[in-house]
Amino acid sequence: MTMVTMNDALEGSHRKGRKFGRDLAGLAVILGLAVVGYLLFPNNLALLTRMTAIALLVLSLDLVTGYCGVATLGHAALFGSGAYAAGIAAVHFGLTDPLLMLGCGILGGALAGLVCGLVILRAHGLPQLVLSIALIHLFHEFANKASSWTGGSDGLAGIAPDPLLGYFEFDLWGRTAYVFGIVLLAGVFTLLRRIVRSPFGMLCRGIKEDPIRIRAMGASPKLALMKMYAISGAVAGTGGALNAISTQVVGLDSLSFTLSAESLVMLVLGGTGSLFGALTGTIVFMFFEDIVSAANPFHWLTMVGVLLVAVVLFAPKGLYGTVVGLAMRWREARR
Amino acid sequence: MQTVFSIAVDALAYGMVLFVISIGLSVTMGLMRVVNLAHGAFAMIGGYIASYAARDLGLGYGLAVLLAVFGTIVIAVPIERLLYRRIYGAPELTQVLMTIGITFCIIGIANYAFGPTLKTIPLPPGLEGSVDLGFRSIATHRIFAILCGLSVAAALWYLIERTGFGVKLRAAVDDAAMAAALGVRTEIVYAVSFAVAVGLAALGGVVGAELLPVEPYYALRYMVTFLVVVSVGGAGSISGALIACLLLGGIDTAGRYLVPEFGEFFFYLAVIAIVCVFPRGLAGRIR
Amino acid sequence: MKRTIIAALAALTIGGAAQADTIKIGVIGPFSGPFALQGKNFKAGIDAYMALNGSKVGDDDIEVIYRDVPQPDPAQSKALAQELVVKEGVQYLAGFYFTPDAMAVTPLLEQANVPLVIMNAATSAIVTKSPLVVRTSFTLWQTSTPIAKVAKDAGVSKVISVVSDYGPGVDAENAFKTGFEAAGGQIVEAIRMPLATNDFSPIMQRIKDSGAEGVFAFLPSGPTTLGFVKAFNENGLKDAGIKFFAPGDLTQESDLPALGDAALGIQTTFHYAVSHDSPENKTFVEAAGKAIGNPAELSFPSVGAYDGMHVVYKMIEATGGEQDAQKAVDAVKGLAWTSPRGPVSIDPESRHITQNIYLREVTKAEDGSYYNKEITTFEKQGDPGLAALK
Amino acid sequence: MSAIFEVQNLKRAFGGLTVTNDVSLAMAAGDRVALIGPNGAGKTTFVNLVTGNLTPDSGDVLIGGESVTRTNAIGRVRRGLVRSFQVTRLFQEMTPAEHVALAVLQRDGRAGRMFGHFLTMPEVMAEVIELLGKLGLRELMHRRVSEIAYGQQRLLEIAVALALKPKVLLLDEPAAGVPQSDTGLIEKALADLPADLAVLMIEHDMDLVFRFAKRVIVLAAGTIIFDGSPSEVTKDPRVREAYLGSYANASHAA
Repeated sequence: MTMVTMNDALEGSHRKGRKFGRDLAGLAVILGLAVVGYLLFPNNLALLTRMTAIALLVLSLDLVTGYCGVATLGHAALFGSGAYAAGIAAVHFGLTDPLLMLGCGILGGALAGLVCGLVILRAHGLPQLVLSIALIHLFHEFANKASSWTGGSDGLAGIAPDPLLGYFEFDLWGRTAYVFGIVLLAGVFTLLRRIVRSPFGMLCRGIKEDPIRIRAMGASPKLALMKMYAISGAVAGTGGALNAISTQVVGLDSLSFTLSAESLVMLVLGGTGSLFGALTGTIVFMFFEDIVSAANPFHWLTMVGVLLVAVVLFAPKGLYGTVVGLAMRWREARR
Repeated sequence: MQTVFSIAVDALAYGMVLFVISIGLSVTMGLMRVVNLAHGAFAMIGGYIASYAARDLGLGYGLAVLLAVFGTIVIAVPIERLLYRRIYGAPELTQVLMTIGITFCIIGIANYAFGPTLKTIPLPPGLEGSVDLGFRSIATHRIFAILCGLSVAAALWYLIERTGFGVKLRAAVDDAAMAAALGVRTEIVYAVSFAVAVGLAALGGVVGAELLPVEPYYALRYMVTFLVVVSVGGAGSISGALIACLLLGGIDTAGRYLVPEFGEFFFYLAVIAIVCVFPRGLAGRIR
Repeated sequence: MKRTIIAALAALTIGGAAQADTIKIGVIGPFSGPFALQGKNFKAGIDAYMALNGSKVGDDDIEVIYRDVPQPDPAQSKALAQELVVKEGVQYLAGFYFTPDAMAVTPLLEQANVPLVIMNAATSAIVTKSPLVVRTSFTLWQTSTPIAKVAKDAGVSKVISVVSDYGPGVDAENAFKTGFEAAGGQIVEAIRMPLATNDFSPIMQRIKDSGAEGVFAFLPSGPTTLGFVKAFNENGLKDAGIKFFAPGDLTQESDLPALGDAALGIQTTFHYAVSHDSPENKTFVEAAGKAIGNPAELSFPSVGAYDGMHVVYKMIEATGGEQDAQKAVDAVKGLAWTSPRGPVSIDPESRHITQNIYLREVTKAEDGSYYNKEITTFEKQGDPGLAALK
Repeated sequence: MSAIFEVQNLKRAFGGLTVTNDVSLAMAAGDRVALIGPNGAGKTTFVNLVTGNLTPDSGDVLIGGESVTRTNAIGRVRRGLVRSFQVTRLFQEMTPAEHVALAVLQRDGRAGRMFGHFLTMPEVMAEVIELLGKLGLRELMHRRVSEIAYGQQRLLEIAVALALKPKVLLLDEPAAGVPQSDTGLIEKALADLPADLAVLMIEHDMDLVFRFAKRVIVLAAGTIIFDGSPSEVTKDPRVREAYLGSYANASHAA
């Protein structure tokens, strides 16, 4: 897990003024993609919204895996907790305002993040992976058992969010949900860009490389990682809440090992340790899956497999990481 | 008291089946340091070959097992040479990506070649039916699985601890560069170990098929179980894997008997507890 | 986002989207993944119906668009349904193997003005979620209630219930319990085991220790069924004379070759057996077998899909191709016809299918294959689960 | 003289083997002390006991007169006891500027800040530039650590320690692994250490010890066998016995 944090490596050579520009550029990229998506698939907004929600999950995973070096195959626990928190708030407590639901989702995700962090951070490497797997199964089983609250395997149906800001309805065409999702993603992305470059982000990258060194500097790796887990939970919870609001149903799949593993695959595919890598991975994976499964539903899995193998062979730092690596080399060659 | 015995017998049988299938993974993960999520896929290939040989070609069970083991190795060796070799020593996540990709491919191909239905491996008459233990009866093939597990454990122990190959393997694991300098051809050692691991996977796939039936999603369905068992035992340790299988088999079996509705909780809470107490696996080996 | 566009009829018409006389039906089901076989059966049933009844209703061409949801994933299901309605302009939604996927779509129907014909998902409550839902499959209550009577009539008065711990399992348990206790039997114990159970020996031990004379079981069809039935035999329960009762999911035809002798003698109640003896079924099996490729893979979802198509065709007839969901649904209320499974009708109130439930026993045919042999018929069964909901 | 750093009767055994036996020493601000000892003398254990990575069976560790025996490693760093590592522990993917900035921010309790960037914090940057400049690393401040020479990495290790503004600095073989040509740089850096800082250096290289230390402590078999001026150390019979004796034993074994 020593993928290079491309952005940050580049960063050192940058002057102050350009960084603000980079933030704007990141925002512009997301909004640009959103507009392109809208124009290309005006009738497929529901799927684009789903992609947005998953992108939030993958970003959240990148925070702990890419920036802190935590190996986890159970990150959907945070996403699902957010989704269920938002859904339960709406169904059982009548909090149907989308922003309130979002708040519940963020809170639920952050809490789940703390719980997961407490357990997962107790080990490293392979055992850590196993702890995360055990956790996601426990979360899943818990939601299955608490069926009077969660609807169990039938799913939590009957979530009916109010119009956003009292005006925009979450309708069949899904425009409100899409715009809502993009605004959330853009907001979260901008916030995360600041966090990963802040002193705290630097501390986390240090922890990823050498926690003992960090301790010798008088900082507590555990504390920092717990903080990061809470933030990660809030981000994943945002994705979960978005999912609950836009689809108006929450299923056990949102707390599943499958979703966790898929999000990890997307992240590694794009490149760990950079927020753009997380976005790239999500978009490429979901589009690729969409295209090949449309072309051949029975064998799309084989093709996805081939894609993953090809990425490892030809773009070992992930798609985004490799592109940035090439760009850097090119720039250096020009110097 | 009878119940306790009964659970113990079930636990032993289940644990040994887990052991036969998982021990190959312990070899790849512990000795070759590859997080090989495609392990289940190789076990599945073994199962398919055995099923095809025994059911469609009408060959004997023993022959089918042999065919399965060697057929799987023949399929796996080119994969090792082309793909796995690139990820030795790569970051764990890269290995995860590659081996998941391989798993997906194998599932897709199996689905295409054999269809989505369950495949069985007909047992020879000697392994069919049950044996009466006095207080209960147990399926004969389970006793067979227990014996297989014990012999695999013994053979592997002998191979690693007592043979020249084992010495080279352990040397290559501890310090590949040093071993190479001493004239050990590490890539051959690795290839052979990989073949052994895959062969064990295939054997496990066949022997365990009564419990974990062969179908295309086998490779994903049980992936987590294998991974958990190996890590709890401590990757690379035979005794660790054996203890882990028996322990987890016992916990699982007892949980399913005593509180079936909370069986999953029971199992995974135990896993968390064990990993927290023994972060390096039961065998306590460092990485 | 797995999806499949298989234009049943005309890839041609996709280009000329303006053509008003193509009516699109969106079908969502598991066409890949571990449940792909069931999706394949959906498609086989639909293809069979269209092969036998033509791909036109009146002047209108019928086009079926498939979308793939490999495992229960309500969010995905809803997104795909939205896409089908908004982008593809489907007038009918159909399919749905899993309950949560169907539940997710019900809130859309009214706004989309689209009826939903459920071809499998078997939880009673779905039809109550929207007045635009019609179901042509079965519910677990429907198939599990009669077996309670069978058990009692077989002289078994103490039964242990063993089900997988998820929605349908709980439904099956409740249905059996209600029916069996009403018949004067006693449920000595009710066990819910995790879905991911590999080794059933401890469960068998529980059954043995409970002192029950019979066991009622429900597991999702597939690999676990095999393990369960084998464990039942190997642990000596069969020899001990413990009777085995289950709804027909356990002995679905596509699993029988793998189950083999182990399944012989198991009695199940279900709405459809591929071996059902009627001219309608012969025609159906022949057509569906051709559509699926390998007739051994034919199973119950195919008949749900076949009859679902029948209902959709009737709806199109009644509305003359206009998009009017309420009118379409009203038109099929009370509709009765002879399905491959026997005489059926749509209950006007619940919009669920009323049908015969058959008691069957797994039997070996002369050619060495296994089939569900129908023994007794329980005629015109509604869905007792709806009553239980109230 | 008030001791800024004190160790009193420190004891630690592993199983039956006493590795640190009744070790006591005291240092005042500005002291330059070298701790030497043959292999297996218990230096590593001693360092771990002092830094808080191991707990002693008995005895006390005091910083500025205050007991830190029950304080963990992190707490001791915050109280002013900072160490460097025998084998550099640096973040390979980060720059020297980031290293020092992180240490500065951590010292000021701002390493948890989730906004801003150190490059835009003038007071942090001033310190970073000053420190790196002093150690001759200014030119390299934005290169990745993996790209700079080992000798310079050792200097960075010292820079990170200094950025934490310690009262007591524990240097664990600061020149280990540095090519002969670069030892001059390290020596200069050591000579330039703040005058009021108490420095305890663990070192093998006797040249360096003699040039740097005003006082030498010899540890053998877990006990202090000598504590005095560098000029006397080689004459001490117990020291000779400890060093030469171990070689005699080694030759027996060989």
